[in-house]
Amino acid sequence: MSILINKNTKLIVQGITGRDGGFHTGKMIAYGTNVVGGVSPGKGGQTVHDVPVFNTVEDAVRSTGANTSIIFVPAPLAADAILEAAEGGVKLVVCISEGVPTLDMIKVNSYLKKKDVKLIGANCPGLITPGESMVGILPGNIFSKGNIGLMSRSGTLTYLMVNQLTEAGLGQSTCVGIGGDPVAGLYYQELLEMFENDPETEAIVLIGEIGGDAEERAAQYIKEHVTKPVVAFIAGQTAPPGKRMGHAGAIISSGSGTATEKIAAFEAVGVPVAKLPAEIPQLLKKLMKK
Amino acid sequence: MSILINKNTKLIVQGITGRDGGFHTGKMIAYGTNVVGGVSPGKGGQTVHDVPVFNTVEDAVRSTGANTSIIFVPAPLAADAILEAAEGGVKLVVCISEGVPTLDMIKVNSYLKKKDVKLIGANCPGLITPGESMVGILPGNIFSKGNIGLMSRSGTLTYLMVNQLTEAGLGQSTCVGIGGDPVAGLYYQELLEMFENDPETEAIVLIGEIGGDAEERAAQYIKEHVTKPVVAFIAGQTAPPGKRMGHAGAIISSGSGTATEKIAAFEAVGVPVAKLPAEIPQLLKKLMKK
Amino acid sequence: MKIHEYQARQLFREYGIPVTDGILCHTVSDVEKAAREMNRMVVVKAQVLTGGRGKAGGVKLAKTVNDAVSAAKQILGMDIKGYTVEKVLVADAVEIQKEYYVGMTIDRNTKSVLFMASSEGGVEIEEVAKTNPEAIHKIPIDPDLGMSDFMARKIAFKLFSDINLVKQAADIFKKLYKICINTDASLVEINPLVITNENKLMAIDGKMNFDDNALYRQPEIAVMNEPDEDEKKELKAKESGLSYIRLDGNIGCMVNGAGLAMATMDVIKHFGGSPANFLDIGGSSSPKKVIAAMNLLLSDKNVKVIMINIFGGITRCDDVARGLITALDEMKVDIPIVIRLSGTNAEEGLRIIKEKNLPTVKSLSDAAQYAIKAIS
Amino acid sequence: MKIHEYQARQLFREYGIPVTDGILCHTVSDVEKAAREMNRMVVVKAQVLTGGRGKAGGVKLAKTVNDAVSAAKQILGMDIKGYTVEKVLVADAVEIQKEYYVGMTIDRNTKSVLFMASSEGGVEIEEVAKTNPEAIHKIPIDPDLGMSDFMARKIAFKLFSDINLVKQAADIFKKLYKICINTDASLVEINPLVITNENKLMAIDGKMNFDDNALYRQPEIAVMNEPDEDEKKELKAKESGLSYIRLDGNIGCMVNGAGLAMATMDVIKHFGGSPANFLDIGGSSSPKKVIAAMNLLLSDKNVKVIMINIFGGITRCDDVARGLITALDEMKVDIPIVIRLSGTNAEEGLRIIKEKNLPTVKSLSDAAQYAIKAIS
Repeated sequence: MSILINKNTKLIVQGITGRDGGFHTGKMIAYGTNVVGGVSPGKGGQTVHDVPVFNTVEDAVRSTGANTSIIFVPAPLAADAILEAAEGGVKLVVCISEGVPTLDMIKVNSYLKKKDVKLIGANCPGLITPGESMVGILPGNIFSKGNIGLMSRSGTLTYLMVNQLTEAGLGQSTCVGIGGDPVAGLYYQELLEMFENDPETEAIVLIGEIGGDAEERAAQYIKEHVTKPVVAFIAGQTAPPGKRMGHAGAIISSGSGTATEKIAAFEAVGVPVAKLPAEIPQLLKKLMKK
Repeated sequence: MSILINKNTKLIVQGITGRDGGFHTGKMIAYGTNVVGGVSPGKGGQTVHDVPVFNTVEDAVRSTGANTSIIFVPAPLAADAILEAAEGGVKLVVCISEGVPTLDMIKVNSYLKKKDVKLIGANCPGLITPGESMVGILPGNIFSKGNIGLMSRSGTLTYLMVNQLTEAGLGQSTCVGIGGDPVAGLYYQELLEMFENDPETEAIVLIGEIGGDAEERAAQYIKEHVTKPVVAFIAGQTAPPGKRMGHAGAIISSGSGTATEKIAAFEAVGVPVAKLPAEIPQLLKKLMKK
Repeated sequence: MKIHEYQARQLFREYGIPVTDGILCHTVSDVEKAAREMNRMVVVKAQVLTGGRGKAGGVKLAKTVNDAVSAAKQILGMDIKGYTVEKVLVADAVEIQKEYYVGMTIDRNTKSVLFMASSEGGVEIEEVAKTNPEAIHKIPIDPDLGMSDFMARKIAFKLFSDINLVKQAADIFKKLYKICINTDASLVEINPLVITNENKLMAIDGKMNFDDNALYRQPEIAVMNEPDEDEKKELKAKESGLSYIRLDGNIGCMVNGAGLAMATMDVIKHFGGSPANFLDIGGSSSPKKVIAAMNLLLSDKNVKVIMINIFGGITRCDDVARGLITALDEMKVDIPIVIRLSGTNAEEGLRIIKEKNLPTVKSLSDAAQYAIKAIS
Repeated sequence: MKIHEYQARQLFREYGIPVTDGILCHTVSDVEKAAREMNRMVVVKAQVLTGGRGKAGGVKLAKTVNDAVSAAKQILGMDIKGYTVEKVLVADAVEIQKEYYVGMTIDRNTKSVLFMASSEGGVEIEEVAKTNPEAIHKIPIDPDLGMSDFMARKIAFKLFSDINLVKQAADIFKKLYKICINTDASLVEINPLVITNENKLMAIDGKMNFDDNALYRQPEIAVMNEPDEDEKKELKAKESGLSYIRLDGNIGCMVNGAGLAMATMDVIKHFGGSPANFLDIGGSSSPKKVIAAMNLLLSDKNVKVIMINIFGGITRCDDVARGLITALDEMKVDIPIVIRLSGTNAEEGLRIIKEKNLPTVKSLSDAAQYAIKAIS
């Protein structure tokens, strides 16, 4: 097993005729993801990488039975694309687009809740269940099948971590990039619950960063609900207050959201926090031996 | 048992310091309804009929543990009052106010669904579980405890029917005035389901009128899901098309919503329709004997 | 409340929906002037608050000014389903590739605004609904989202495949929804919406109804009301707290409650009589209201007998009876009356009325039969 | 993006929130003129994009014109937390009965706009949050309802009991929410909101931040931006697709990815070094971007060594290496560089770089230690 995506994932690509959408559709197909269709208004009837293109998500879902959508449209159109996906009948939406306004994401999340549709992102690299399905822009080659569940607010930092895990012989069940925006879809708590319930996942890596209090909430959730070993890393210990560190959500506001607070929260509930990214594999191995 | 309200109903009255709110609070208390509080912004701390008044529904619910609210505010303020009730924590809202704009009711229903709160009305006389609780402006004295469930879009016509039932020795489990507006809260289908599941209800009276296709949908629902005897009456067989017959929802539009169609729909599924109001008791007795 | 086509077009234009040009005319000479000014093929269209104008001959194409004048002569003053044509719209007659139907109404079932679109435009949509219901796409609009971009596009793709037309249509749909929400409309229709020879979408005809309950917050809509004689009477009754609708029969009815009023009419009909009106006097026992109601009934020359049907609920029958007596004492009524009371304190009420030698009956059926007999 | 108090007040006024009068001044003589014109007690307030102006002496009460002039002399040119005061607001000093705090921010957890209100106004709300968190009411606003009447009233009742004040407050809350939504604000604060001696509520100070991601649709907000020198550099970097923030250290960093860039800074710190900046060059291997990034680093005189940290994902390390080489070939760099590549095709990338005799290391820790050693 795994979480969110697997061999049964049937994916459509919204924005498939765009530069990024087309490129990553090729990469996802090459990885083995079952990409069943694409959506691009007015381009219905065309094909991209032999994948049929539809005018609307509704058409695509009806024709292909898709259950998941990935979004590669410009940020001003992203919220509408997510809504279309949710209304169109998919159950999981992954939004890669960067720069979506926060109020758009608030509206979107309210609608998704009503429709019982899950969202990853926006501003995220997507997710992967190694060997089964990749829905995102991740470098598939660095992942390996195994029992570590991973969730992260960042992209390349995650790849670095995964690369280390793979090199250390620690394969992954599912790796999820939850994105760097302040208001996003699924977050630590929901994913922790899924990993806890996933028989294939034996240990969990949580990669956080400055801004907000999601890590503190995750720590509390772990204390109350998670029995599997968890290790964490928090980026941004040297970030100055009041500045957005690249990600829209990575900002220390009014003295809260600091790395120090987050690290303390994890340590208080017995979750070891790596001081250097390189320490993650050995911390995991130590915990999993117990 | 009964549906929606019973001895455990703890009622607050929104608009209790108004003329109608005050008057009917007295009537409800006299009937035996457990009226625990009232709401009137700026009048918090006062009392009406010895019932404490609060500034907000939140305050009232926190102080009294109320689970139901009845609304007597002017129509332009009614939607906001319903939203406040739902947000404030009650589980059933009964809106008496007449003349609430339809688009307000659409917004309200969407919010209530999200909050899982039930609404009766607007523009309705409320409901009663004889001998236990009356939440509305109904003349309590004409009702008697028994096993007939009744639902109706009208007020005085309902009283006439109930009077006949009581005189014929047919007491009622619960009687619900669902209101005369085109977009209302709970409707035939939901109530049929509740009466079907209520052990105390043995037969059901459904009083409909022209406008919309709720009666046709109810007929379909009865066919598929209701095992208890149902008898119906439809008002407005002589109503001209295109005219609103008093109730905002009682209008034959573009030739649909006629009494003839509704009667046909019921008869097609074996639900007898009374030609005159006076026939209802004998129809019921005939069916209940079977 | 309903408005005329020319008023709906005005609203469409305000919201940026493309409509053909048109000039409202009240006289034949107005029409001549308008046709001359427009200087091209026009359509002369009766402005009445009812459907089926085309079938009734109320819409005529005019190639020349003379044609327009003779069309105006035929249409002005014409009777369409009981409405006299007092004004016509002289509108640009554009060349049309294809006609569509687009509309919005309130869906009681999904509790939302229902968007309707069909490729079968230009004909009465009720006809399409009967003969080819699948040709009408019906989409409930989520009130929290409104007409989102994707939804407007999705509906547009159901009618068009050319992306240029899809974009025009989606834009129109979003504006139509906006009108609907901003004006508290209960019905909006563009029928037909057409593709012109220049591949532009255009509204050729428009229809709008509004939620009477929301008129208090729509002053700009409320002033558009142009009630006919019967409607003026209904509005006047409303000011006295009465809900009144005139019908063609001869038994005047006075009832408390709308459902009971309808049922009363039905019972009269059941026994072979014919109600002269729907009249709901509401829950009060005020003599003032009864007097207003009696005056309303007596002002209708068709009314030959008055049947009063009251159910005493919270308002007790004895109170109602006293109100009735007070009212009847103050006015001269020279046609028969029959009174029926039931419910709370009915017996006392009946006693009070009997004291005044007014005929009372106990059941609704009896009352109807009494009234019918009184005039036969 | 942040705006000044005087700009926030302007927005408040546009939306009908009562604010005290004020005149923006750039010079002492401006202040003299303004104080004379206002002809009553005023407050001279430094306009800088940081909090704690009061504590720093940037806000002074002036009873006379002379007082105002001497306040202006002290405040203009003052340094507050690294910001030089270039303008002051001369504002009406109203008499105050009591101060409140009202604000809105984005709540990541409930995914909604969070309304905050407190009777502990006039002081820094962060302080209240620490010492008396219960004194701050926090209410998430349902995005589908917005700030409904009942919610505005309910919050107002948490601060006030007098219905007159409740009504004023509810009206202000509704307007504040409207500003927040209409302008894509990420933070709005009125601190303090006061009751004047005339029992009127009034905003005395205002603070607003906006969502940078939404500025594209907020042209009227975007033009209000008044970036300082560092922010100008950040904005310029953004135009080249770089995310850059200047810091105080001496090790210039160039990294692909925001999280990795932060982690790189952290590792440098861990080994005792000090990063000169945050710099995320994104996912591309374009030499142009690398050149822009190098120029950015070299323009900072504090930078003594450059540490490049790239993780090859979809973009392969050999491509990135070629981009780097092309870029470095075109420019003269006279400070040490250390390059660290890993991920897809890392070995080939390292080979290419080594050919050019540039120092490479394999691990992030090694890179940090190398850079620190190079400048010690």
